[in-house]
Amino acid sequence: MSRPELQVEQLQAAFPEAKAEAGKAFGPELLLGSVEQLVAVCEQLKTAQEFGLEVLEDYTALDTGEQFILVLRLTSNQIITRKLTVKVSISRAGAKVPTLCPVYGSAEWYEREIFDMFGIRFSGHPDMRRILLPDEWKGHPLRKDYKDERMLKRPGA
Amino acid sequence: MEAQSKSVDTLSHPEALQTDVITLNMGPQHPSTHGALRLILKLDGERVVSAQPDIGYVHRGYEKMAEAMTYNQYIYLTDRLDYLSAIFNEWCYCLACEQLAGIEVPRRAEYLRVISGELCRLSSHLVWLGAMGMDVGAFTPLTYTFREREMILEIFDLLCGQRMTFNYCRIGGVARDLPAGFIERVRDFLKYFERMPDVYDRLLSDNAIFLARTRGIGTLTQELAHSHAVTGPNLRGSGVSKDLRKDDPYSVYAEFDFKVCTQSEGDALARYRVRVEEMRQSARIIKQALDQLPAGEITAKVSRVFRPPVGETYARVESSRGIQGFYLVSDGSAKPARCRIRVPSFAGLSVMPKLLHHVQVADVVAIMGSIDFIVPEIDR
Amino acid sequence: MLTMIGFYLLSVLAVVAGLFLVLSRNLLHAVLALAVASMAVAGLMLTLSAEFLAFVLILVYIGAVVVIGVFAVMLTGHFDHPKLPTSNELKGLGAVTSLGLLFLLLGVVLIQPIAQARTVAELSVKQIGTLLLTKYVLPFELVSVLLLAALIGAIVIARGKED
Amino acid sequence: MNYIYDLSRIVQWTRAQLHWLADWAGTSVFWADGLGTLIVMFVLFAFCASVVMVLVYAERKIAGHMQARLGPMRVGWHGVLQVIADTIKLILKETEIPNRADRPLYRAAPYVVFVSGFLALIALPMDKNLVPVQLNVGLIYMIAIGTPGVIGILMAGWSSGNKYSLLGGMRSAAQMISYEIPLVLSLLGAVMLAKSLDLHTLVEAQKIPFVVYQPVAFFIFLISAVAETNRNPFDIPEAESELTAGFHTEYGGIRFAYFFLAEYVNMFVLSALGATVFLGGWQGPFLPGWCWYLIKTGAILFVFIWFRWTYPRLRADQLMDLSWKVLTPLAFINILVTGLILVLM
Repeated sequence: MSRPELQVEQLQAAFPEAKAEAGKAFGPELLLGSVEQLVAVCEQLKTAQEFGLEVLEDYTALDTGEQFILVLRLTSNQIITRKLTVKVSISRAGAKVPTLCPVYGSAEWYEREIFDMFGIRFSGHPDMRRILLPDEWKGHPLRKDYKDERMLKRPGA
Repeated sequence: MEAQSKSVDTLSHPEALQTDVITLNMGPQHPSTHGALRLILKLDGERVVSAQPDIGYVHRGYEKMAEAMTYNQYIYLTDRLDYLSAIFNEWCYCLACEQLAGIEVPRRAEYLRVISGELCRLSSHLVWLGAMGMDVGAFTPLTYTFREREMILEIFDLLCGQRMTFNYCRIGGVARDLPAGFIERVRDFLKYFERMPDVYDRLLSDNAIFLARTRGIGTLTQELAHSHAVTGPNLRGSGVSKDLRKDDPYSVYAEFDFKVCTQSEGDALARYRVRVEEMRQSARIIKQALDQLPAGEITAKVSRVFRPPVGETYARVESSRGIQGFYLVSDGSAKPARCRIRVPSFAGLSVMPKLLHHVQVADVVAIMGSIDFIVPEIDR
Repeated sequence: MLTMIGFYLLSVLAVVAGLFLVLSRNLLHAVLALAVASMAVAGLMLTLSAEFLAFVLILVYIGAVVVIGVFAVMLTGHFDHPKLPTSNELKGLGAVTSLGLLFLLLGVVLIQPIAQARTVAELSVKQIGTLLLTKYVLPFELVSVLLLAALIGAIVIARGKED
Repeated sequence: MNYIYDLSRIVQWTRAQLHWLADWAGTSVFWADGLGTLIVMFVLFAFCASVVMVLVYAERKIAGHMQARLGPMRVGWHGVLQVIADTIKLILKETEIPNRADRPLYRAAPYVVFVSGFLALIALPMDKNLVPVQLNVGLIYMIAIGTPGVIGILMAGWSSGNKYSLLGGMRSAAQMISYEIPLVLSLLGAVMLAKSLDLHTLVEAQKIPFVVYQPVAFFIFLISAVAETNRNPFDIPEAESELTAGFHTEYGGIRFAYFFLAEYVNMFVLSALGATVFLGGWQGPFLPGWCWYLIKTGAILFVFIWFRWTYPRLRADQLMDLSWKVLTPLAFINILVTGLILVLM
């Protein structure tokens, strides 16, 4: 635990299959090659001495139109300045994502919200239901292709 | 009905004496859920077997709405997330926009944000304190804290013409400069408020019943807090000294002298103590900010139609309830491509089933009160 | 005269409540009927100017027995099923016991002249207390021990095995 | 000297008039007694209602001033007519019965609770010669007559068909039973000193109020009485933050008013009992007896109100602990010590 900030080289060395970058938004960025690595990488980031990122501060998704990107914000409560963004791209066509619930408790609700808003299913999740929208809601609103006839067109849009 | 006609040997079949588990829906209309939240409690007598929060009753699609509005239009909406400390929402959102576009905020504007933000923290904690007293059955503290909160709201009324949903921050600064007499008014208030935390302490934390109701109740261990991404006073109540204002200073917080308050126990009482102490610290920060208030512009030069360059950012502020974050993705147009709001209460509530396991019904209310969540913020 | 009217009204009430208690299919209603019956009997005692006994009856039967009964019924659930049987296989035994009790009581009433029962009822609290601690001290203590044993037994059963 | 303030003379006068009326009309004394009973009941009910009105107003005013606000101010001078306005509102309100309610029990419950509290009033000596019914076991009557109230609360809790009500009713009953024990035990010390169960004799025996000899008992009595009336800090049955309103969640209008009435009547009865047994009842210098009776009762009532607006609420198990592990043993010790001293002296 010598250096408070995580270094890109250190990350790259620890996760050769992933791509580490000096991110601008929130600490360094770790771009995973495939979603299957997600759980193992997070496990290592959480438990390994040199990372110690035991907090999943935020977990959300992004619809770029071609694919979904899962965005994880990891921080530490011990070395507080430490932060890391983990990103992984998944296909829009019903990709199965392994759940992070065993690693991070907060993932349970975040994953439910991602499912609710994007329709991304998490395999192994204990309670894969909608969380904010009613259970009988159709569609997943934050997808770019979401349509609802009740949606209002703003003038000029 | 068979049990009626056949005699049951209760000694060899203790389950014959077992009482039924009843399901109790607490909310969505219930005085102590602090908003439209439903808590599905399974009770064995007075003991909670399982507690499952059901949220979404006030979901308004904030993240979706952002995609249909320009950056500037969205500011006033953010007030309605955590309506008790609305400044932090606007502040965080504006911070994210400024980071996206690389805007330098004038120092005077930063100071004004700090002053209004800390006043907001005070008023939010005051509401919490009163509500917490109410949750454990003491009605009187509420009227006292609301009296002080009213003064703060009047100060805000003076500042921006609104009492709760301020719409004060702007991308690049704040909407208005200080009105005449504002500084004196705040100073008067602070002078009056100085001894108030002690008054509350005498009302509540010197009271044996309050202590009995909160000590050792709803203990949030550090592991649980880490795992569920609990932030803010709840985390500090568990002995983790994490406060963005100190540890990752944004705005001008690095220029103030204040303490990060922590308590090691992690129970409801510890969370209470942290918040009361935070009120004292907030008052200190406001006082310093008033003393050091620089002159100058209150807003940076920002074009009328705000079009940040392509990119993304994640801005965080320490709101009264913990870490508030805005994740903005810009595609170069006047509307965000994606706006993700990270709210402290969401994580705070997700830990609830763990905290409420095997407690008494009365403790459910005390624990919920001590966690201090805001439902509109959770539901977004 | 007022007491006579009261006596007969209360007697009718006691009997009606007793019948309701036995015949009701709703256990909770039955238990509450017991409360009404006890109240009526306490009233009867008042008309016989046995104040102390009347109030002790209210205290014990309504304050303790009926309340515990209501608790038990509420906690066990299934107490207002329309098909709930009002009798069980111990019907015969129950009939014999209650008939026996009835004859016993009738016998006592017939043997003892009413006037004498009056004077007994007018015993003051002081006399009752003195009698309990002198002449009837052994039965009194025995009953106490019995109740204590029942209390401990109930706690043992209710606690079950330590978990 | 205090001729005009001696209420018992009014009672005697009324009785004389009734007997004269009976003579004049040629009817028997029986009818005069019956009419007298009715009058007494009517007067008591009026007394009861006015006591409750004053109490409710006092509680709201005291609460207001304790909480940095004014309390009722709009209806009448300083809001004195507020209670009447509220009463009218409650009476005029439509009463609804929930679908799942057990109707006969639901209807009966408020009256059971109220009557039980009301009946306790008739044995309280308000002045030297002013007691509606003179009973030589008055204290036992006072204790016994309150118990049907527990049944009424259980009836209300169960018959509403609401889980909150059921929980509230059960909690309430459990609490009242638990606190009845220290309450009764605390009174025994005074009984031993006065060597009587008659409330009148109890008062007469207090040349010096028993609270001087029995401070511990008075303390136990006060706490138990607060718990017995289900008021803060022991208002667990009603705990609005958990159970919304406990056993009377589903009640409204006039039925709710009866619960409300019962709560305040019970408060008054227990305070009056405390004043009678520990504070010397109607005994006191200068003022007529009933004034002293009301002043002493009012003092205890003020403590009740004071508690309510100061303390948070205890949890159900803490409440039981307090009763069974602290107050009951303490009361037993008190009896033992009192007995020892009486024997030795």
